[in-house]
Amino acid sequence: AHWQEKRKVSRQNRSAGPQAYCRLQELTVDLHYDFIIVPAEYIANNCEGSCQRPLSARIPHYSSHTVLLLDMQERGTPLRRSPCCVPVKYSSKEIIRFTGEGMQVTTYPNMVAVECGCR
Amino acid sequence: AHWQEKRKVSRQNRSAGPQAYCRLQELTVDLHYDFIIVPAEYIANNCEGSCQRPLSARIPHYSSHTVLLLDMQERGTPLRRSPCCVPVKYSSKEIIRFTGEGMQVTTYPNMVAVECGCR
Amino acid sequence: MRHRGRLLGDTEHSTILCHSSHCCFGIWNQSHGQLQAVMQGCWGSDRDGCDSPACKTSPVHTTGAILQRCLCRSDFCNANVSQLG
Amino acid sequence: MRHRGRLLGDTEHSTILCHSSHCCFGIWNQSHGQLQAVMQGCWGSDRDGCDSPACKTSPVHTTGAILQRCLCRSDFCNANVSQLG
Repeated sequence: AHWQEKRKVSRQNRSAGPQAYCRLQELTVDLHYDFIIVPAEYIANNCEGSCQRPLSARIPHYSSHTVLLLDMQERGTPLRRSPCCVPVKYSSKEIIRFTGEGMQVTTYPNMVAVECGCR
Repeated sequence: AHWQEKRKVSRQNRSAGPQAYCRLQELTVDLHYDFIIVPAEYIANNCEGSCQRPLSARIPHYSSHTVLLLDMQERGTPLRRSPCCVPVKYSSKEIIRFTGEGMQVTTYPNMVAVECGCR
Repeated sequence: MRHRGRLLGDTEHSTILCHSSHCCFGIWNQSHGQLQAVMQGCWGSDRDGCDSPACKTSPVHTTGAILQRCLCRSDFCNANVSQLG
Repeated sequence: MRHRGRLLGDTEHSTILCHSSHCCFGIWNQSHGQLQAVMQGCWGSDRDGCDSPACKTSPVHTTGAILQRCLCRSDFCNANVSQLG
């Protein structure tokens, strides 16, 4: 969060009331793969919600790049890809998986979303 | 890219022909802020395109989390937030900015998107 | 309160106190109507669908074998399958 | 071919050879119809809108001052403003 940003909330946003802003939401994912023995499901989470200015007042994880994209949109320049609420930090998960040699405990990285940001 | 992924392309995708997949695109951004003196514009780039399976064949930057989300969608479970093509690596940019004490060269981090991924 | 789990090693049956969670797991090989325990122990997380006090299994069809697995949260709940999935 | 830039220091005018790019920059303070050079030198990147061989400025309205700035790519192009924005 390095970019100077004016904390201006447009009239439209104010009158629309509080919007669901980019945040971490609980999401359980089935692991119905024939090589995964345990667990059958786990909480993977997801990042959900809108990305709008001002970012600084709402979310700790944003980049100057994102602020500049949002500014472009606000000035009326359409973007082919609008800023999006995505995981910016993951944690790993232990899995017991089936291999040719039997069962094996493996730690898979980037399995659980733990922090969200606008990118 | 740690998750085992079947390289299956659905019939729908094949018949639709090659789709614009998540990739870095050149985008010039105006820096019309009253505190920025030089440059007046710069190439910030943006990440654009769709995020669909198989990720591994198309893009180096994806997480197990993203593969599992795409699998959920493919099995018919709707997601409140679909995987999105976003910058996963940024570079910085030098800016001459106007401060109360005069002009100052400042390096702003996260100004240019340099690599994209599906998250 | 931590739960004790049935532990299956290579040579002997023993028990283990689950320190990092309240969750036990069990994996069985199912063949010819028989279940043979393959792995039993403590699972590291309470949040991976470990809500039932009893071992209600669900099947996994791996290459050449049907496995039954459960997570459960009561003392020695992973010693025996209480409900086959 | 690298371009030489007009360099403005605190006490004297001098020149500099741009090593990391082909781009010069210039910043002028505009007041009462007069332009006074504030900063001149090499810009680190060729890709920040540094396409013109001549210094065509655009204005910035900062607090209490109007500045004119340009990026340009030819020898000493930043010595003088060739077109005021």
